[in-house]
Amino acid sequence: MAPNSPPDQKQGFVEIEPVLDTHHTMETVTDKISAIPLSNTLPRSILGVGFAALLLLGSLMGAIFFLVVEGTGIWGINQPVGWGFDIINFVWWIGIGHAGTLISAILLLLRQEWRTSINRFAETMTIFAVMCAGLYPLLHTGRPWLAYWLFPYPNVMEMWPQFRSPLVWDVFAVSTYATVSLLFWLTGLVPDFATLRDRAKGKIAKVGYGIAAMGWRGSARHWQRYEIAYLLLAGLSTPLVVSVHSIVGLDFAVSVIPGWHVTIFPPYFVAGAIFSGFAMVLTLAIPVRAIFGLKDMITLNHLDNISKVMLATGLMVFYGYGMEVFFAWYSANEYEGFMKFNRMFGPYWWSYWALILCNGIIPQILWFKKVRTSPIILFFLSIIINIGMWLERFVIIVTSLHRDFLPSSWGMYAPTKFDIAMYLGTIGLFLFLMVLAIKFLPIISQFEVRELLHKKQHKNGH
Amino acid sequence: MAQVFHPAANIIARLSIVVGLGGLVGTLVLFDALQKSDYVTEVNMPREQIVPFSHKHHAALGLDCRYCHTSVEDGAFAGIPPTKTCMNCHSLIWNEAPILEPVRESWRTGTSLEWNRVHDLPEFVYFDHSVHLNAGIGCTDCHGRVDEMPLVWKEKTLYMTFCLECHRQPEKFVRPRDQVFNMAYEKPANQLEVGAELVRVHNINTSNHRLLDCYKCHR
Amino acid sequence: MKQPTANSMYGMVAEFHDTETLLKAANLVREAGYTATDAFSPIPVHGLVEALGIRRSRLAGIVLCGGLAGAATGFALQTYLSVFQYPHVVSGRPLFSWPSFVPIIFELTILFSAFAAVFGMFGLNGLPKPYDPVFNTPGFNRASTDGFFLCIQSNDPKYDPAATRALLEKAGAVQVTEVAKHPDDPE
Amino acid sequence: MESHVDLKKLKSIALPVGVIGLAASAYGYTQNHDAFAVSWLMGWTFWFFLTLGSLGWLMIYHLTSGRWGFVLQRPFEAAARLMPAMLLLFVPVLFSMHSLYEWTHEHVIAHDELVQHKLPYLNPTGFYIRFGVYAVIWTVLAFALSNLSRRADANGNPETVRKLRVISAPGILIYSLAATFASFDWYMSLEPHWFSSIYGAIFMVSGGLLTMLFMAVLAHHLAQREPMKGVITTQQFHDFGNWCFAFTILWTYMNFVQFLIIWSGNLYEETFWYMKRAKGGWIEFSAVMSIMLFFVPFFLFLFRNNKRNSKVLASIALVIFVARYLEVQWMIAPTFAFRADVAFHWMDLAAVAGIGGLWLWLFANGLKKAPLLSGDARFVEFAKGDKAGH
Repeated sequence: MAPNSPPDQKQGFVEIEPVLDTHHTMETVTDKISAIPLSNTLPRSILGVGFAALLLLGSLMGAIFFLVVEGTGIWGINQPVGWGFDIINFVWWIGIGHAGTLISAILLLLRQEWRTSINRFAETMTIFAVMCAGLYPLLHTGRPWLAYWLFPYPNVMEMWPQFRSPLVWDVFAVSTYATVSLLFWLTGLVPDFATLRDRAKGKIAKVGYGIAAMGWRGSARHWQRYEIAYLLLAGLSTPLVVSVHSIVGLDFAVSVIPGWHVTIFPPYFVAGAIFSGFAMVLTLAIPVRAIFGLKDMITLNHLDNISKVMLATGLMVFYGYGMEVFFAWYSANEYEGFMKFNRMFGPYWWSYWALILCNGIIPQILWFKKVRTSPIILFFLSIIINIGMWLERFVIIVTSLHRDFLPSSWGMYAPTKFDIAMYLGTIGLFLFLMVLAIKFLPIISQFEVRELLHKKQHKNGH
Repeated sequence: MAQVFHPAANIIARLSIVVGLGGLVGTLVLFDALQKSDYVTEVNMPREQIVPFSHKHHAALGLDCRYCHTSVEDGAFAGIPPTKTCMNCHSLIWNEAPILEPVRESWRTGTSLEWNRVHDLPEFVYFDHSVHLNAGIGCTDCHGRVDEMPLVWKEKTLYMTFCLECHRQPEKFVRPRDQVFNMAYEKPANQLEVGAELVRVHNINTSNHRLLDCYKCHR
Repeated sequence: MKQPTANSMYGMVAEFHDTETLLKAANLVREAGYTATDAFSPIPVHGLVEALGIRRSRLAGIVLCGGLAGAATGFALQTYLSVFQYPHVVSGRPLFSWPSFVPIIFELTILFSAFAAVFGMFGLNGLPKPYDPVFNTPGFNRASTDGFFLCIQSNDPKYDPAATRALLEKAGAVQVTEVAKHPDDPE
Repeated sequence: MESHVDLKKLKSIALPVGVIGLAASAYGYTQNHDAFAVSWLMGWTFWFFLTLGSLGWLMIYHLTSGRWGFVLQRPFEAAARLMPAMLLLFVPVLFSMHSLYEWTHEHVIAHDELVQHKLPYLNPTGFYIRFGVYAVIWTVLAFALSNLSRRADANGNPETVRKLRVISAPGILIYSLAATFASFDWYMSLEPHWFSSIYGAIFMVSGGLLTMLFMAVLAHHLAQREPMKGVITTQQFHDFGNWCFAFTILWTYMNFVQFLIIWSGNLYEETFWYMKRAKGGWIEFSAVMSIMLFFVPFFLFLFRNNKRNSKVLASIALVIFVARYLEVQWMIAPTFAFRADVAFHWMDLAAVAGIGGLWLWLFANGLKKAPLLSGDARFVEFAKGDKAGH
């Protein structure tokens, strides 16, 4: 049994609902979860989302086509704002991609039971969000087919990446993160693929899941190594998550641009990433649990816990904003001071105050338990936070760049229709892949739910 | 429960990993080999020309490089001779050889001969012949024994890695200035000592790996 | 090869209802001196490997080696390339700019460790192995839902169809089957 | 009640050490006020970390309800309740402000535009007022939480646990803000020109780490006797070890990114702080510090067996605990011209031993005032169950 968690319900004050309905048996939980991928139909609402996503995917294809034909000139970036939507959305997606590994890894290490029913969901989200994120720097190179130049490989130019550049760190960090998240996700899926293989009726499904399961048969020897590997992966992923967004923060912070050169950037970026990642988990999980009737597995307890993490990380982000303001003055650096003033009262004043509203003020309603256990309010709040976190990147990037040291090089930034098409397109790609995942994969980790159920039912048999 | 897979699937599964990994590595090795192959680099492949001009023949006659490539000592570009240079001799000798008809045609009409370029650097590279000659780099260091080539071919790839070879350690290659045009020049046995001295005499600044700076060649 | 009957048989597989009986049976089987045993369950069962007498896996050591190799690779790669292979001064930084090498050293440490963990685990487990004779067991598809199985393989020196079956039945098995191999199974 | 034999021994050593140390410090004060001020600030900081860190851990524990915290609740409370005593020991710093803080010097203010810019924040009146605010926040939190849980022992009311949470959630927020600005006031402003926005976070992590190392040592000794015997199990020690491991990494991470950002930016307004720590023997000191505070604990805490054996864990934690004084020294001493070269002043030892002796003596006394195991309703079963079981 999990030694780190309080014996819930017994005292009647700790938990709202158990994290798992203990009336289930191993068979009923497995039935319930595997019914989604093994059935031939999808609920209409999901199909609708899939169809809408497909349309947006078309807009992505169009945006990429024109980009390849015309070059990055079709985007809104120019001097002085040389980084615009491309990096804003890159950071936004990468941030969203942090909740998955975080939920899976850190909560596994902390032995939090409420992790179990949402980890698969969050990991899946991570993979797709990282894919969306990766598109931006890839396309921003202008010649995506030469992207392999970013890696150190022996070549006839004897040219190597510039290892002092944070952008090269990013290449390593993001590709490592994508690889390790994928491995973690696939490792978690193998026993579940075996379940689907054993339950599928059709020949194609049987063979397909059979190949994916790689012959998993639940052998005791295998489980032993599996558990060690899984725990070690969790232990490795935790610092990895922190490093990835820290390096994204360092992309900015190691420069000397006022508003970017801030030592608190790395940890505050990490907190922001977790904040937005959890918000995205809520945005997706709340409708899914309603549509597929998974309220006995993704319970109000889960929503409450996610909300608490969001409240905590949101406050850390707010602390970061506070430190930025304080040091803009305390540093006595006039550029820093001007940048902050310009951020608040310059042409982009609306973005700064909207950010404070979305990320700082509105999430404070999470102090109330009523809010934390109301799926509807949480759903809308999670969308507000997603918007707020997007605005944060907009503010950091655009308002820092558009008026820097030389007034002669000041300018404004606005996205073009291609920027917007591309952004909507990545949302489409993300949703489309999520729909595919819901259709073909067990969206809740079956073996872990069975394990948790077994733990809960055998509490005293330990 | 019925088996989903035949026992042979185990071998197939393992084989597919080996084949997949092997295929990946094989593809990378293949691409690398291809890029370094003569087929891509055109090294050792004589280039067809409108007139089959033989450097070997003309050099054997005792013509100096600079007779045709006049600007090599003080210009970035070595220079391709105008038709006039050919006609200096060929108005008198071989003046009816059919093989030289394009030259005479060019002379009559005033349109230039269109030679096929053999040593073609990419546009983003700035290369200056005079600098290299004055630093003591011989013609043959990059072009090979042109005096022995009937039709000219590339002796070196002219890839950046080739340039860097010398930019890293010029003392391995520099020769006395009066030996620059010596086609048959042989490096002395103590090249490194001689070279180091020549580097100093020729004022080649190698401090802080300056010859490796990007802007040396990419301006 | 000499004993065609034993060779065509994979072993004796017993099914149990829950983890407790499986654990008890595993202890019993180990105490009876069987070594070529394995258990199959839909969830990791704690204490099962000890009950079967399986040694703790050395996977953690492999992962540590992977991590050290990753760190060494990251350090060697960046140092060699920046200091020796192409020494190149960028914005006045020293060639050996160790602070800026740390992020990539870290990333490669994690990457190599993760590879070691995942591929090490699958490799030690002998996966992928889509076919396994144990799948011939009737009702084995429950092993990935709520069935618990214990298997004594026919290559165990103590294997004896009748005695083994009796032992497993005594241990509380719901069902005991002697499972045959696939005719094409080479092992 | 429970036997506290080991605490008696601790007290019998701590008190004389404390008295001698404090007397020596007092003598030092009369000899060289400047040197005394620096040494006192360092010695005080080291032990104040334990009090402040304990308060932070206490609130984290109430918010997350981890089992690791249940067994440490009372030690945390006892340490946090030393807050008024520790704040009182800060008074010598208040009397030494002229020795410590350049921004109190008239001639510096007159000629230094940057300091002039910061005067609205960096001025003695503000410093005193903020000190008062921090003192009130921390003292109220420490006593509110510990009194509440002691009262719960009497009535065993689950409602108390809820109240502890309700206090801790906003509590940790204002605690962090106070700690952040305290770190700016007391340490960052030693170099009035220098600034780093991650400083407050590093300060809190240092405190948390030092506290957990101390608690790991303490827990090993407590676990030898009733009532902790059998309650602090291998799993708990593993958890303490993991916390130490995690905080070591966190501390290194934060310090490293601060260094990396400043190193990469290469602006004199920030780099001079590190430059002072890169000459006069401080570069070697920095190297030793990073070995002792990162590499050594990292590799020792990496291995599971080192964390599951309480004796090994306690030995490692004790060494690292002592070594962490290096950070305090590194953070404060290089600022002062007369300590620009690494030199250990005898008053450093006097201050850290004097305040430490006093702290440990008070702590041991405080620990006896309440049952070592709290009656926390969340863990009633646990406190009974594991003892009977294993």
